Amino acid sequence: MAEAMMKKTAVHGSHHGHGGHDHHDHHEQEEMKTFGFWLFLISDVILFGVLFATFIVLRNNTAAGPTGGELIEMTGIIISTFILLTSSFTSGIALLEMNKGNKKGLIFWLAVTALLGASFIYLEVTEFLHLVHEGATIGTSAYWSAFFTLVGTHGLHVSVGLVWMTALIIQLSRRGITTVTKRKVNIVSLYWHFLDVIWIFVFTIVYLMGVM
Amino acid sequence: MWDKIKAFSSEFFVTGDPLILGAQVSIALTLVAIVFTLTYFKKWRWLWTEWLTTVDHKRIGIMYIISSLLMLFRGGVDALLMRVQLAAPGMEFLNAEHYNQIFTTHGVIMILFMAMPLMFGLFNIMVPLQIGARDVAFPFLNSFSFWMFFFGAMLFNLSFIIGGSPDAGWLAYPPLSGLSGSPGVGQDFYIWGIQISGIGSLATGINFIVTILKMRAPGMKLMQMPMFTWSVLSSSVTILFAFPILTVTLFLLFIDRYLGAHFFTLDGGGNPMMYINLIWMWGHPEVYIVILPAFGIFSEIVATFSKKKLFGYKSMVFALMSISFFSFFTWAHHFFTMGSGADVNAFFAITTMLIAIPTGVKVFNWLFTMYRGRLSFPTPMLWTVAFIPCFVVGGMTGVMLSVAPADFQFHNSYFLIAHFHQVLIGGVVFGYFAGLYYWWPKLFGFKLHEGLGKWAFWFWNIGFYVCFMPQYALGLMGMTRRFNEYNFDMGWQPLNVVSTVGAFLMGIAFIFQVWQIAHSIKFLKKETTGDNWDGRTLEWSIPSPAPMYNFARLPVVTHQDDWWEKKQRKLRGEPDAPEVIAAEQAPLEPIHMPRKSGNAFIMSIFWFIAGFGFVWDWTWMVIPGLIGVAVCMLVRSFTYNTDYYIPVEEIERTEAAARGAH
Amino acid sequence: MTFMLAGCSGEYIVLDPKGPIGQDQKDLIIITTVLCLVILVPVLIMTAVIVWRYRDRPGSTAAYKPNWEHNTKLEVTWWTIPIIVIVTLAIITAIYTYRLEPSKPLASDKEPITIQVTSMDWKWLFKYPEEGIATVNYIKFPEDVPVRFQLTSDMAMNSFWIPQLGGQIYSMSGMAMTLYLQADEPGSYYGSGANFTGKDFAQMTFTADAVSEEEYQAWIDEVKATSPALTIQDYEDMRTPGTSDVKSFSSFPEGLFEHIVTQYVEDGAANPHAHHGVDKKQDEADSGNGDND
Amino acid sequence: MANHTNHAAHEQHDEHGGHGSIKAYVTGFLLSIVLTIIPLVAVMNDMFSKQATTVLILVMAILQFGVQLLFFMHIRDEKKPRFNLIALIFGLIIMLTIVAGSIWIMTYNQVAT
Ligand code: HEA
Ligand code: HEA
Ligand SMILES: [Cu+2]
Repeated sequence: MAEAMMKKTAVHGSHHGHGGHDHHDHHEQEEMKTFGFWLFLISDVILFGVLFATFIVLRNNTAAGPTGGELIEMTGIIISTFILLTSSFTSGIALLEMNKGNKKGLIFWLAVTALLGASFIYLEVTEFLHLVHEGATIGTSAYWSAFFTLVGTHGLHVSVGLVWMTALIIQLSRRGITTVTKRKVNIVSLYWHFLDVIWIFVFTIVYLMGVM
Repeated sequence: MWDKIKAFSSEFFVTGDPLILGAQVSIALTLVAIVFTLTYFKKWRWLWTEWLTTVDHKRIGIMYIISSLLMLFRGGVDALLMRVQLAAPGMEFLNAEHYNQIFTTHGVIMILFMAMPLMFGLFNIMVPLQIGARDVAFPFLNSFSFWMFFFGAMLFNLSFIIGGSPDAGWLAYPPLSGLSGSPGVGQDFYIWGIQISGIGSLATGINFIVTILKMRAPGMKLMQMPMFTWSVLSSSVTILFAFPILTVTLFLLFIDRYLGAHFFTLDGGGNPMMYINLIWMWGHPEVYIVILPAFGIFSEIVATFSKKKLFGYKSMVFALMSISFFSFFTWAHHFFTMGSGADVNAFFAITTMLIAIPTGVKVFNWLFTMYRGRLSFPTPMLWTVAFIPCFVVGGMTGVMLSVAPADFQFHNSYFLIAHFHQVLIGGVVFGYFAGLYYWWPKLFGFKLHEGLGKWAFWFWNIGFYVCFMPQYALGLMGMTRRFNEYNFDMGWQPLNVVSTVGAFLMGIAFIFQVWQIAHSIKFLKKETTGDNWDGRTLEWSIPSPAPMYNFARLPVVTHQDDWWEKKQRKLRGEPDAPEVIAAEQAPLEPIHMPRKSGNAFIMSIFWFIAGFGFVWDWTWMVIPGLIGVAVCMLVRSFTYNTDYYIPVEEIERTEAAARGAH
Repeated sequence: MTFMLAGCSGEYIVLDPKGPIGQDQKDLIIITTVLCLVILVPVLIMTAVIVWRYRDRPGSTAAYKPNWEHNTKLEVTWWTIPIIVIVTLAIITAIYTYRLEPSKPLASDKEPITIQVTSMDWKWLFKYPEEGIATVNYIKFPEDVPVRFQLTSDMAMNSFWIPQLGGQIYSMSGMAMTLYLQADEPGSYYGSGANFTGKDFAQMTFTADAVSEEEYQAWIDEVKATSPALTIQDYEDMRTPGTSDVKSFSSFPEGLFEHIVTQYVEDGAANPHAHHGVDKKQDEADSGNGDND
Repeated sequence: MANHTNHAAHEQHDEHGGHGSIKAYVTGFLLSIVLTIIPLVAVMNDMFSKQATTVLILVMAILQFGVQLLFFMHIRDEKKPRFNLIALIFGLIIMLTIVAGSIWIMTYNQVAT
């Protein structure tokens, strides 16, 4: 926004013509968007906090049905954990490529990240199907309601991230690395790291403590 | 076939009650009339380009305010209906089911669809002007927020004529609100109406935090911001942390109902108490979300009409921030009687009381702003002065409620009802009215008729005390809330009659306000100075109503109450600081503005469609709704051409017209 | 508010306690009111005086200091005074909170009697496990003897409130809460369900009669002699939503209360919806899962 | 309090553009792997008492969170005033309050199971 730029110039009492402003202008606006997104992530922290609280409070309420420890297959979970960790890393590499100005590298690593994300989702769906097969659905007991909602909400976030990354890859290939696309990549990778963090806690609290 | 249709429509439409039938007919007639008028005067295009697609914060603000005043009317009519029933419980003016629906919708509408949007309206209109910005940080998101609120509110209100209203209380405790307690669709309307508008509220919170932190005029330090802006910041921060809790809680209730999950059900290991715990984690901060901006408004007004600087600026800021922080640590005071033991109760009782300290500091600072001032009493100031005693009494009764063992006697009684109406009406409603009267000229470029405003003021005030003071007494007489009937032996009737009279006095007050607005529009007295109250903050430095870009040149701020200081310097013949002068004399430059967009409006309609589908369990409707939402988002993501420049000539023309007027 | 108190006909039952708990709560209400008034009254007076004195009028002699915006002494004062009041209040509250913890037995040389309370849609079911009788929408107990109420709910959460004896406690399904009350003098006290449970919730008022021990015994004997027994079928019928008259029963199925508390517990494998058997899970309920006394 | 943006930082920001280096990412990645393996091994092999394991795996999760924050999300690189960090800290406090408060309150209101 124009005023953002004028803030700067006015504070310093200097006035150059407005040719050079556009860049600053956008820059400031993109920075604002990143900050706004950060705040959104914090609201998401709260959102997951509530889901975790619910899960913990209801964790013993299995209504004489199966418990998590009985049904959870850790192998798949461990694999998906490492997949997600790796994808967090590759999304960082994508960022590095972007800062080097390497559009191809950026798109490549984003694609790798998205693929890892997709395999994570695939494993998650498989796990859910396995659980349903074993007789644990969202309606089985409070424990499973909380389980599916918490894990599923995380999975939903990852899926949204996938769509978003795909859209971004298309935009990047069309427009290249600009202030705007740069900000978008920054935001998406922030989101991705955030989902990784959430997963760590899902992994610890739902799975590790579940099988303990 | 016919039978099927008949069976369906008897479930779909609310039938069988003359009151509701009347409402249905009148709503239908109003809709027809609106469509006819728009078509006849060829206003559809105007509506679309000027309003539905606007991203201008001032227009969005106006739309918020109009909708919220309509909702005040709806909620107020609900209140009057309840009061009639309670004055004469034997008459069965409303049967039990209706009564339950009405207090539920009254509570929801008043807090979520009246207080919140009125507050957002004031945020929108004033914050950018007060901090010297051309719009909010994310204008598109802002229009999205509005339309989400609007369609959420529409969805909720629809339940009145379609499907049946929710009737489990404004916070809808399960299992009553679960499938076992409320099998009808009313509760789903509740969930989706609030959910959709809640997403909008969260977005607004984020938007204003960024706006305030990142878009202040050059030179304006945080500690130089107007107090209203501070209060918006504290309220927005509270929204940011509180609304996700609401979203999740309602979502869990929804999957209980929709997918047969067992979070809050009686069977399957569900625990309804968890809902109560969660909903108040949002619910308590929510009441501070709505009161904090009112505090900000009072601070502005009290300084302006005392012709004196706000006393204790720093402690005011500190108090605001600590209230929003502590508001997250008190939620359990709403269920002291849940039997969570003395440790929990003692802890939450004490955290609750702590809030009285910063609140008290604010009260004293307002008093000492007036002290040694020169007070004048136009309507905004009248509301402010009336607020202080009213809110202090309401706050004190709040403190009495916070004493856990005493609350065992107050809980769910009319004592509680009286407490929260006193802080909600005496604090929130009075505050927003004060702000509305204060900023009206800035908003529309004309003043409101003072005489009628004073009538409204007195009716509201006297009506308030007549209505709610007896309710404290009723509480001590053991009358519980949400009773549609009571036994005459209890001796509750006389006070209930008094209370009802008070409610009608407030109804008359509201009529005065409508009249006042109509009258002022008819005998339009243009406000041409741009600074009709001799104001102190930046919004008064520009013409009324503000041009679409707000500030032709962005001001450079050097002081708290910058505009006032500037006027004082002029009086004293002192020059402004060089950077201020430089900014003022700089040549005009093209102004960068956000482009209009219909996307937010359309996306919200899709949300509405999805919500309506969820309510009726119509997957065929849910899916296109959600797909529509996703498509709108993607379209937006692929839109790069989101802003434009206003050329210098146009700015010059607009400025000349505005300045030339005086 | 005072003028209201003086002028109206109703009875302020909250302020007219007839038992130790209610008495303590009344004291507490009065203490907090006084503490609040200590601040409220000066604030109201100050408001009136300031508004009057500094109003803008021709020839006003009142001081005008447009830039006076800070005074450390004053600000410290109004941070300190509320802090002192709140600290006092906090201490008092904490003491009373522990003293009046509802599940704490009352000091008395008499053995408490137990009444098991169930809120239903929309009636109260009371059971006297020691006497083996049951009533609906009516209770009677001896004066001067602590009464141990065990509260649960058949459906939605309600709240059990006899204002003149003491404050309310929620009755919640799936758990049993405990509330001790005592009447110091004989009388007929108003009781109600204070938490909304749907359509006819307003009809859930009941009477609590405190009588002498002899009268109480006589009443028990009479109920036993003249009233019908409460069968499981009666109980199931009662579960259909609706209001009820006052009723009494000479006996009730054993473990009915425990059954109500645990009725939603699934017994696992066999049949997830078989929660109508009365006998099962009694032990668990007795051991007080969810009972916090 | 300072003005909202700092001009100098702003200028310099353009040049270095993004943050982090390959070294930081690799370190972060390795740390996160290690921090995942430790609790995994501890749990799968039942190495410690239940309580000790709980503490251990929670500590590991928190460290892991720190690693992501520092090495991947570059919370350190923020220029002053650090609104991002402040907001995050507040958010975490509220989040912890929600979790701890719910657990505390709800221990007294468990349903019979
Ligand atoms: C704008 C809304 C608003 C505001 C500002 C408040 C403010 C406060 N509220 Fe209120 N409250 C509600 C809206 C609000 N409340 C609603 C809607 C409900 C019920 C919801 C429902 O159940 O449906 C409710 C219910 C409610 C309860 C639950 C009671 C129950 O269910 O049994 C309690 C208990 O602690 C409480 C306490 C307080 C306190 C201590 C304050 C404090 O913040 C007040 C602080 C202010 C002052 C104290 C006055 C000024 C101070 C001084 C002059 C300084 C010195 C004072 C002292 C030292 C005492 N409120
Ligand atoms: C900001 C919030 C807000 C506001 C402004 C109000 C305003 C009013 N409220 Fe409300 N109230 C709540 C929030 C609010 N309330 C909440 C949250 C509940 C709890 C709900 C629950 O239990 O779930 C509640 C509950 C509640 C009850 C308790 C019901 C019960 O428990 O049984 C009562 C009873 O007197 C009441 C009365 C009133 C009255 C008389 C007004 C008046 O101020 C209204 C003023 C009137 C108007 C503005 C009318 C305008 C209309 C006209 C002018 C039309 C004229 C038509 C005719 C004369 C026919 N309210
Ligand atoms: Cu509260």
